[in-house]
Amino acid sequence: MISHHLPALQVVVPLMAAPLCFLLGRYRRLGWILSTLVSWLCLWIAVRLAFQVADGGQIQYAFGGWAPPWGIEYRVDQLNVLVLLIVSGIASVMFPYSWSSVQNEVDPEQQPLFFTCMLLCLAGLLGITITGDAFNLFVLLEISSLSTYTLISLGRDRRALTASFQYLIMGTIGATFILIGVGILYMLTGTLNMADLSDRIGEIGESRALQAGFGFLIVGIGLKLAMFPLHLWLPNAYAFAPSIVSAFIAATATKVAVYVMVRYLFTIFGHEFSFSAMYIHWLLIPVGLIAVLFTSIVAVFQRDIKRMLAYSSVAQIGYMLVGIGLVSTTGLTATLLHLFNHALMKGALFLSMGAVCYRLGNTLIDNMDGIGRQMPWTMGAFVAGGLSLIGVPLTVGFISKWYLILAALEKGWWPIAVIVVLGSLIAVIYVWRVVEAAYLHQRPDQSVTVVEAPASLLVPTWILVLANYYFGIDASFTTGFTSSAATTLFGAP
Amino acid sequence: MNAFSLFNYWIVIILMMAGFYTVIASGNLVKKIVGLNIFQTSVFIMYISMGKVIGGTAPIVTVNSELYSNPLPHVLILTAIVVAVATTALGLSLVIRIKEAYHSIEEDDILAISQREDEAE
Amino acid sequence: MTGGTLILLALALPLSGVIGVSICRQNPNLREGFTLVVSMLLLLVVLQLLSLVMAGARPELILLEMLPGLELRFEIEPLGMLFATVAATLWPINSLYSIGYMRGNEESHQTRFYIFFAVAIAAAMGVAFAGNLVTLFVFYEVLTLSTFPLVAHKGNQMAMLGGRTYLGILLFTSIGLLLPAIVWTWTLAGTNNFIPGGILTGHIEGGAITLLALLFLFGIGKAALMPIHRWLPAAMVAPTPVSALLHAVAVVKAGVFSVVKVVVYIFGLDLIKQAPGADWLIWIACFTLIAASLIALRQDNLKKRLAYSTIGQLAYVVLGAVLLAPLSITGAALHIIAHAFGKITLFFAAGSIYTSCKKTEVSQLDGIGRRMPYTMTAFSIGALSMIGIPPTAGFISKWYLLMGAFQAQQLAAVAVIIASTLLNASYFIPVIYAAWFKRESSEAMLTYGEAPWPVVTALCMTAGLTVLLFFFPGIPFELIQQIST
Amino acid sequence: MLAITAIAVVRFRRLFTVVMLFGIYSLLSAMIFVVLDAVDVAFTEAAVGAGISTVLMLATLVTTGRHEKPPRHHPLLPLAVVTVTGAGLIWGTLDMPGFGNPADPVHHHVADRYVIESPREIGIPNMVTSVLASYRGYDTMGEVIVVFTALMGVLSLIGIRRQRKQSTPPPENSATRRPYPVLQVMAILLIPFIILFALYVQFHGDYGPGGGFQAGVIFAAAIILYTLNFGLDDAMLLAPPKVVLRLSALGVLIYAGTGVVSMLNGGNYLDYNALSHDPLQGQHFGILVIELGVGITVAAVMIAIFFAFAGKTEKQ
Repeated sequence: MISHHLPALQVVVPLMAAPLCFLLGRYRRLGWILSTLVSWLCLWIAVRLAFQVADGGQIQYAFGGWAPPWGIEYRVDQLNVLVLLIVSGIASVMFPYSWSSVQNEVDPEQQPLFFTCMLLCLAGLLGITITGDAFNLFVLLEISSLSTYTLISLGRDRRALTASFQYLIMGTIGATFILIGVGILYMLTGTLNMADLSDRIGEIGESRALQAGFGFLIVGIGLKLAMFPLHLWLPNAYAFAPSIVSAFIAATATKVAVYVMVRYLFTIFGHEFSFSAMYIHWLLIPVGLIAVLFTSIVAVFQRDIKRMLAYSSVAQIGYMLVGIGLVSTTGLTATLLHLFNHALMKGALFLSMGAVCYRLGNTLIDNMDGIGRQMPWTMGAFVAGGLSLIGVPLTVGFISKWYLILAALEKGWWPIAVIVVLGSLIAVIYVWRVVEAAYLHQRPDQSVTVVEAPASLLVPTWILVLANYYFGIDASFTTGFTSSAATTLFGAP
Repeated sequence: MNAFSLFNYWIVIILMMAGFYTVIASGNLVKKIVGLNIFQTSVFIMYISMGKVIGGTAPIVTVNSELYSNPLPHVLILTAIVVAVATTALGLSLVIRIKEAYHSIEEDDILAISQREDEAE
Repeated sequence: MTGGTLILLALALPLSGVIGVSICRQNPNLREGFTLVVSMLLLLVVLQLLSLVMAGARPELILLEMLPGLELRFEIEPLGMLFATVAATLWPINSLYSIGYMRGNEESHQTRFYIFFAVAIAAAMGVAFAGNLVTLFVFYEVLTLSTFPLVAHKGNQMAMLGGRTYLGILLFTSIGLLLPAIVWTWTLAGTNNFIPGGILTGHIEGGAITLLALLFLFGIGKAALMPIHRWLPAAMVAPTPVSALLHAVAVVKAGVFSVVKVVVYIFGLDLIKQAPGADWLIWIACFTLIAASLIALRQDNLKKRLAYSTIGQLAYVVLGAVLLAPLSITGAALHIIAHAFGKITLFFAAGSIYTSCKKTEVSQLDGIGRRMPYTMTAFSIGALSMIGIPPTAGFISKWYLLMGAFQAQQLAAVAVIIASTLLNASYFIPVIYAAWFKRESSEAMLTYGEAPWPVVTALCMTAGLTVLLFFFPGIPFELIQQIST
Repeated sequence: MLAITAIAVVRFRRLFTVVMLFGIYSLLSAMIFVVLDAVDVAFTEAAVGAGISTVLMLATLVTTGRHEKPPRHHPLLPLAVVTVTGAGLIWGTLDMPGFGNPADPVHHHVADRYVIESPREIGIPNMVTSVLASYRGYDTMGEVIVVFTALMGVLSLIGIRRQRKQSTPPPENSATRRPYPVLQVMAILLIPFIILFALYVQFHGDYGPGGGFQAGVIFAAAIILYTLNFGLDDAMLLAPPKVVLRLSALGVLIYAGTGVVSMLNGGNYLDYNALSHDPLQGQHFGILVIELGVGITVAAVMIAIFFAFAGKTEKQ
């Protein structure tokens, strides 16, 4: 009986845990334990769903027993079960990590709220991923966004407040754009269910209103996923949020937004409309490439490593956009792979920075001289994650770069391959700066001695690092999943 | 007929753009929020307009009516209004905190202070 | 034991060395004993494999599949076997030498040194046995990364700058040029396995061949073709055993080995011949050859001179490969070995001098031959081999290179080989002359003698090997015959 | 009319005026909603846009100052962005289906079933309520969560000021504490009616316009009115923040719990048919319960948010 309800439980469990966690109030540790357990439960559900999908294809779940398109339905297929796995997997690693980190960075009074918001954010992200209803997506998007704004504002630096406010304004504009887009679609088709929308849009054919709706949706989602040049909110938000929050949203939130983009382009509008009629790839590819080059270079000049990683994230999103823009199964596979892989590497990198922040109080590169000796495990994790970011073989980064270059060459668009490679090389530079500071500079004499971060931080970090290598060495699972998802997206009308 | 039928949407668009303009052009944080609200409210009007059926009545079943307006947009907008007020509340509380931290709610001032802090790092 | 198990063993043994060394970090004797034992075991394993390959077997092993069709795959062919044998032979000797050198100079972080050394050897084995381009690339990168801590071992400003150049150039070329070349090959041929006769025939033509060849040639930065040779002199900041490892055992050899392998097993000789501007590849090698020798002439620092000499000698190998004649390929392969033994002897000697009297410049070596007779004898043998004078291994390889150049009817290449031989002579002979026949300058009244015994033993062994190879070139020869047929 | 107000908002620099104008704007749009047959929406917009939002904005203004500085940079770029967006939209409208035409696709397909079948399937006349609470009940749950999330945010940002000890004398100049006897009496007279009205709206939502959300807001309005007249401390005695906060979480749990119960009874999540043997009765019951959850959460959250803002205001 449970297995039938899994799609609903995937979201409802964290959603219900949130108020419970809030009610626990003063018993902060209990709240943390609750949220950790919930995140594990979510992972378990996601894994179960993945097996179900692998066995029997799509799963549908109608809320309230009302058949779609009248009711809201959840629809799990190969594409979004992958994203579910990412989000819940990352969460199940990050939640255990959060306790120590949060003790250090967030006021005790606000900690119950913190965990509640983390749960809400998790629920929202899972919901966005799993839902099969365009408007429901908007509602869940707002849940995750509002909780994210809150989480970011909990950063200790006062600039966290302005970062959060900026994100709030940009994010709400984005959400409103999406709302307008969904409205136009609804006006034209009379339905909100994604599958149903897709059928009916096919029937309408081209119309200006549809094109306007398309435009609004793309811009709206673009704001959410920090598509260059709509990324301005992101670096500060990631830099000033509490470490665990940076790690969590960097690894999940933008991924979910990319997923939504893919969902709209391929499932709802259909690739024929998106690419043959709207030529969206002529937007995505240049934007992606500029993002790769420009933000990578900006990243090189950052002094705060968290902000550096944030810029790097924008660049990585550029890769994903390029992958979509290549309009081929291989390109889409590369995007989806990178979706998964980037979550792993950025998660590991941000977590290791969280551990640095735990000991040093900040993540400025100037303060990190020589800490490689004092925090060998932490910095080892950073180096390992950095290698993955660069795309050294045996890491996940290599796999996604490989596919992306392959897709570009398949099309014969070798300049894209060149820029992708160039991006990797710039990544070498910015990762190298940290390595050099941490290992090759001497620790200044007057500075405080730091010791290795506690195991509660290190273990989750290393789990992610090892995942980077596991999925880099044996990529058959991820590639199998993503390529068949990509084929389905292209194959199904 | 056609020109009139679209007139409603056009007004909505003008409102939307007024709100949108306020959001991005205004330097005052409170005013940005006000703009955001106007922007969203105008989107609500758009939704409700599309739900209207000429000659229909409010979607509550009564004996003497056959034609009802479309209830679905109403539901969506009810939800959206709530979302909007939630966002507003959060945004305003951020404004209050920013005021406490920076003693200003003008974007330019805050930017200047932040920049100085960035450089001081 | 089957070939596959042996391959696995050859990879795992050095890595077990890593574990052993880190466990025994408290006890230096145990630690270094462990390294020696492991290196001897590896030599045994490799010799076992050698006998298999000589008998015509081609052991292979598929470790795992990263992506569909993209696997970590090992397959031993004669060329790789040759490279592996050289590396495995030199590791024990080098370990012995390191013990003397590291202790003699009281270097810090010795455990780290042995650990990364073992990793580098494992990576070299991986490169040698790689059955496809991706595997080659993986181990190539591991080699780069694992040698970085060795290069920057001293940790001072100089070492860091050198290390940065080293890592920067090697990573940039491999990711920026080699990787795209590999992916390109993959898209063209649908495979990236090394297959005799090449895999690209029929998939590519015209200028694209030249472009791809150039990508490979420069992408394999470890081959140190000009203008991407800068890392090699920069890496001279490393302790001498590391330089020996870089130059003779693993790194540069991995580079030229990869070049030969790509030419033979990816392109196939016939394909490159069709490429427009194939001659240009030869010119690049020739230019590097002459230019490096000229620069070497002007270096006073002994190790720097050796470094530029290496760049020149590597260009011989590349030249042999791109001459595209069966004889020249034989020459190239032979030169990999000959240069390995000769150059390691030279570096050992340089390190020996540094250990006993801290001299690093050529101009300080007047009359040193009488103080350190063994060292300088070995040095002289190594230098003769570099020049190509019998009875040393260098003679044989240069002989085949020359014949290959004739076979390919590249008279210009013939001229270049001869000219560079003269240049080699002109930068080595003065050193030998000074060491044996000049008088010691009077102000240096320090008394010093030979270096510690492990150092001397090691360099005598390599010098001996250099000479032996001249008289008994049978085994490498047979192996190489298998390539050309 | 709306357009004029909106543009005025853009032009004015006095933030107080801007906010008041925004209130008017909200009321006007509520009127438009009524004209367009969306009574439920109008109700909400009036309560929220003109009521809660405006009050919150005013409260913010008290703490932050009332004047906007003249902008220093030229508004060309934003103007361009806005023009392009607007033009895009207008271009898009050109072949939109016209306004109010019953034959448009928007009114068919999905909507048909709501209009035609809902009285039979759900058994309540207010279609908006049946769609809201049953067909798209999950959206509404999401909306409750959004409100709850906002509360989390506000709490973490500004928090609710602790209740003042009774012994400390109230500051004399506090604006909110200045007694206005007439107003106070009026308020005392009004508040019971407001609460009564809220309860009516809450439970009458099935038949007329209204429902949990509107009721919650109105209920909150009663408390807010009380606060404005009698001060925050007294109001906190009336509605202790602790209780209010717990209630807000409770409401969410009631809603989500209903879904779980229906799941346990063998239906899908939020399938009210499973709540009782008779599907219609089940629907009735389900809607009643979840509306209660909505009402409790919304009221509690609104009160709590108001307390938080008011607490800040008093400190100044």
